[in-house]
Amino acid sequence: MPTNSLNPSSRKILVANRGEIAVRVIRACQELGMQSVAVYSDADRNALHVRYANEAYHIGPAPAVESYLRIDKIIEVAKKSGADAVHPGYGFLAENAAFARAVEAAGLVFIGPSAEAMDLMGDKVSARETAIAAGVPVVPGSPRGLNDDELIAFSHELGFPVMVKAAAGGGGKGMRMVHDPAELENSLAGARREAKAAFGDDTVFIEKLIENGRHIEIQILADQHGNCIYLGERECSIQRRHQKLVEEAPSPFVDEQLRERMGAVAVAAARRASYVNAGTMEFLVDRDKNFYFLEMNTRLQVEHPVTELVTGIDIVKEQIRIAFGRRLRYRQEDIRLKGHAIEVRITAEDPYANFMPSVGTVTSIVEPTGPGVRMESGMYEGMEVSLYYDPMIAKLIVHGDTRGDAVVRLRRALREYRILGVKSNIPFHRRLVENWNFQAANFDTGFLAANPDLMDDWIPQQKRAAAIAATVLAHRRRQQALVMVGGVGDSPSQWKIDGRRRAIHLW
Amino acid sequence: MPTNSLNPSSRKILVANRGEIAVRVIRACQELGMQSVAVYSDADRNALHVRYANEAYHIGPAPAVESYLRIDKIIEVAKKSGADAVHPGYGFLAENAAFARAVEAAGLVFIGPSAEAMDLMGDKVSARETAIAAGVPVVPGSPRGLNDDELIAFSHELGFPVMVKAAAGGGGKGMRMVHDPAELENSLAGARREAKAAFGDDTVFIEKLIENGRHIEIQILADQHGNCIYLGERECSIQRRHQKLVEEAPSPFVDEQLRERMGAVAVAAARRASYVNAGTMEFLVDRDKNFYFLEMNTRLQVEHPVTELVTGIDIVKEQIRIAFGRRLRYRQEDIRLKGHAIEVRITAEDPYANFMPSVGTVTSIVEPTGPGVRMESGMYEGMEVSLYYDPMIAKLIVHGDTRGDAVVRLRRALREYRILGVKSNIPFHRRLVENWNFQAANFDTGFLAANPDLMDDWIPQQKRAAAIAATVLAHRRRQQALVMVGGVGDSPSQWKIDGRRRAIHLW
Amino acid sequence: MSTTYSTYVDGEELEITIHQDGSVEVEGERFEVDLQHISDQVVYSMLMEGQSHEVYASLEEGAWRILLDGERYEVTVEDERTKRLKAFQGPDKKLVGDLQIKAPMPGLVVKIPVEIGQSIAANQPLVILEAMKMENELRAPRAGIVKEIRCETRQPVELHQVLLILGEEPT
Amino acid sequence: MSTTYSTYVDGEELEITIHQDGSVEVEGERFEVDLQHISDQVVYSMLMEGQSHEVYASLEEGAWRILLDGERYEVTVEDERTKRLKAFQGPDKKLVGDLQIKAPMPGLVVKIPVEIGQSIAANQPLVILEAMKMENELRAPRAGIVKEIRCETRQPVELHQVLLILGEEPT
Repeated sequence: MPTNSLNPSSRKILVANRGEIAVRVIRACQELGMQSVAVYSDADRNALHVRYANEAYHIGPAPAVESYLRIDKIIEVAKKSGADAVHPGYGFLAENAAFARAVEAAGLVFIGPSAEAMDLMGDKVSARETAIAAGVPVVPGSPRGLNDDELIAFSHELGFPVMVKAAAGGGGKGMRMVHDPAELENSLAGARREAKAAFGDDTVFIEKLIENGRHIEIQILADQHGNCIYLGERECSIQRRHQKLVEEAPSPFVDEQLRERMGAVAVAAARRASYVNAGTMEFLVDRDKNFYFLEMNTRLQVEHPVTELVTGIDIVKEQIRIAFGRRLRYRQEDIRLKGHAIEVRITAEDPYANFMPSVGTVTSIVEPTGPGVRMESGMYEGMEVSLYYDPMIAKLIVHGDTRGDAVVRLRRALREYRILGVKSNIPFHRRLVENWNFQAANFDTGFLAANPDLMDDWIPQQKRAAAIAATVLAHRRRQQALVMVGGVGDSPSQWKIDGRRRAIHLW
Repeated sequence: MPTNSLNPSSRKILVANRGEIAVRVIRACQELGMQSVAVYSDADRNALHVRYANEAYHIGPAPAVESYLRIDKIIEVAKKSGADAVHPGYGFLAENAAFARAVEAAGLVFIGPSAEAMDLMGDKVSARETAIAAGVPVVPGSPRGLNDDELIAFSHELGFPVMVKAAAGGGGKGMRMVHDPAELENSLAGARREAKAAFGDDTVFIEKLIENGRHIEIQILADQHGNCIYLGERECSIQRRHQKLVEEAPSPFVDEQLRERMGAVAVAAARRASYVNAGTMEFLVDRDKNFYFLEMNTRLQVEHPVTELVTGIDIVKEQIRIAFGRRLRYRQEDIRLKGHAIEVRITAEDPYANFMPSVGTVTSIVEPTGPGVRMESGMYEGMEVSLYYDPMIAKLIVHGDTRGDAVVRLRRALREYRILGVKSNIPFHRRLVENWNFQAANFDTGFLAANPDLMDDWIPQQKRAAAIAATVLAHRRRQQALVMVGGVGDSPSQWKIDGRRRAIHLW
Repeated sequence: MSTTYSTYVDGEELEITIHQDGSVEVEGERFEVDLQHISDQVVYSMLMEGQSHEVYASLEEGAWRILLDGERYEVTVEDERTKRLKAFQGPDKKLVGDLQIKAPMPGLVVKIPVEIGQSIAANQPLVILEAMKMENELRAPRAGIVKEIRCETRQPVELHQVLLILGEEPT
Repeated sequence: MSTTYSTYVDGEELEITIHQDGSVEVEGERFEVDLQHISDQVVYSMLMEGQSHEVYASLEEGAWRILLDGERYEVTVEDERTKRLKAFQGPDKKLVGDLQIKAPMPGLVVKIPVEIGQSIAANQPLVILEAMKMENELRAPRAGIVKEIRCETRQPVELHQVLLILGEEPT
């Protein structure tokens, strides 16, 4: 059995990120007895990651290009604070090989794969080539380095519908599904624009669109001693505009045999790339359980907690151990899945208004707790949700003995969850868990597009109760105003004062 | 594999309790798709259990004897609301056979053992007799019905030290450890007084005191179809004045062989008592791993979550299923322990002042979250902590892959936990997890008594940082006051106004 | 003395009377309502004939924002005086005449796929606004004709800034 | 202009100077201190030369209650004027003369195991108070003699109510 030392080590880790994932990594450092160093932009001076870390240093203005993407400043802070290693989280510099090289050049440990493996597997086109060489089936797609005209010609040859995809990055940015050949030119332009803004690289390529596929991915862990294992799969088919919204483990669609086949293929591809640390191979699986490699994420993923809950393995702690040269604590035969876990991403988007981003000050948060509920969040009362960063503000993860147990627990937890001050997508998730097809795990990546009316679908109407509550409150204010101004009637000025005192915005 | 129906059932459950355990049971009802009914005293109109339940009804003034102990009122509400069943939680009426009888007489299901089994196993003296008949070793003790003089004579015969124990109830109330024969009379009087106040029954008895024993208990589940299983053990040796403060599962002292022996004995005793539903057999285990039956708790226990975390079984849901006649979802061979769980009880007591109860308004709560952390709490901002009820206000439970993982996670979680407005024992727990003997699981029930200086033991002194923070704040107030009164100096009246505006009590 | 209000919730009008004893009458049905404040100015526990609801409430620009059991409602409450005043002022504005298309959030205009004078169908995209790294389409709330364009591509815009005026199609 | 304070924390006195530029000097050592408010009146984030501390603070009866990284401190801050005033008023009261034993919480007196005139050792139980279903012993803060008993068995008592006067032992 693995053991843990309680003695604080002298090791210090800089976390080159913000929000929930920075908090997640800092917690792992604390649990390993290591020191943590946070970095922050002007927008994040009061953020949780700054408060939870042992040390914190300012790295620039709010825009990420001037702070969280500034390799030079982050390296400077790492040296100044005496850090031994850097954890990049996800997003920002997590898949930037130049950053990994700069970290190593500064004599520090990069908690992730080598820059070479990142180059190879982080670029979607060369990752496809590596996968093909390792005998992994891939979706037919365009070769490297085509311009728009060539991509259009290639698409006509391949046949529509096709997917336009950014070579760099992830998170659904720079992706476009194209059914109508006439739309292709615009889609290429849009995808390039988004990719440039998000990853600083506007390279895109074309893939055959596999319709009604399920998005299923394999988590792998590899150490520096040649050990590589897979931690089962996650299903992330519930997507909106190619962004994952809900993830679960295990996939209700995957049986033990398919799991073993996909796991073996993922491990083979990772070995071929000499991959070390945590990584994820994403696949599209069709109705007949044929699977196609899509891309590899050479970093920790947003949805890693569902795998942690079903395997009992703390992936972030393993990442840190591996980076410091430790051997994996687990062999493949130690990995046994127990129960079922589901994660929902909480974003500052208004599901009643076509998921428009919402900005504002978070005035109050009530998080669900109790059995089988895990929260990962960077939120705090007083937090400003701005347009500078990703709208994902928290993750709610539930664990149950079966998928059914997990779904009802999720429903219960969503009922308890309140965020005031900004609009969130909690109402969307509440409706999703009531949907029969979701409950029956009868979905694919086209599910949300095929169910645009989900927000209207279900609602236990309490209009009358809401009307009564408002009327009683209005009545009380009126009575109060009557008393305060001596029974003369409701004075507008008094109302204003009263109103100002109560000025807490619900959304 | 067990499955879960998502369809809301028409079943309705009245929860005859308050605080964290009422919230826990209501959550289980929600996850089973059942309706829940809360009851509340004058002190609890705004409590979480009232807000989380589907329905809520007032049952009387704050003192428990006039509300939560009023069998008649609770039955009246159950009938009025159309409830099908009653869950008693722990404490209050949970081990009151008259209540179980009244519930059944009203045609409702009591979620717990039969009144007969409760009579037999709830009384500590007859429980001992049942255990002896089932071949379970017990600690030598006095027979039923002795008066004080006879108990004193019996003690002299048995030899000191002895324990004085209330026949009814639990939770360490009405217990006294007596080393000096001269103290026995006073201890008997004190124990009777406490027992009378807590359980309405001043019957006490004498047991041989087993020193340096460890408190280890076996959780059992039995259905109405003759199936009875044990869910492993919990260790609860960290006690203060016979009250459990920290519980864990599995016990670091118990090996597989001892677990099987104790489990078999617990199941045998439960079968002998025709026991149905959840229950716990408490044992004292000496250094040589001899174990002695102490008593049975014929109800859900405070510390049930640690068993839930290591077995994956939701004990409250199983209780409800069993009460409605369903078969156990698990056989003995399905029970496999995974990882390690530790619970700490959070009480409104001041560890800096000999654990004096603390009263006041909870003004702010920051609960730990993240991997492996479970909160069970009835707290809310604005809650009045009063002297009417038990000082336990929340439970923090952590789960890790090993005991070491769980301990470091507990330490991390305690660092994040803040309760403002009332004093809590969080600082005590923070010191406990730093104690080497606790970390090494080198303890017995005498641990806290033998370590009275634990509160002084450890502290990463930040006096200077605290002094600087206060001085900077005082300086700012002074500057502000100078500006506000036009540079004349700090006016006392202005300070008062400012002070009032900021009046949030930290403790 | 009882007071009667006209309460509007999601387009529905309810006549609600609050009686002297605190009970509430809605369309002839009478309820015991116990609405209690918790700790601060926004959260309440409401027991309505034993049914438990959690209510967050705030009054903004004359309308009550109510979060009841986690669901949002906008409620307007009018007493008789206000109602009479309103009757005098005439009917509510509809989606007629010139319509201002305002930025629902701060962001960057990345594209304006329409021109002045162009005929627009309901739901047609008018402006593409980039915010939070995503492109968001602002669509026409009804059919019309583009009368004015008040923003430019690559221009950062504020919350509620008018981006475009959608006039009525000449009939 | 810089200001110097005498700051007392857990019985220790520190001389702390706040300089014009916001830096803080403690016993000759100078620190960059960045103390930022979060959302309400009590919680702050303090960065002291990069070290991150979470601070909750409130001023009660002239003393700062500081919760720093979850640990409690009571801090008194005096400027020069206050310090001079205090010097004029004479030394603090010590545990001499008559001592009032007050109820630290509301509760019920269940036992008074001492009598008027009785000699008491430091730490000897004086009153047993039942609160929260537990019996709590109030012990003597120093040796002395019981001068007055101001409560009775079975009597409910309020917070801070004087229960007993502990006089000095005649020397």
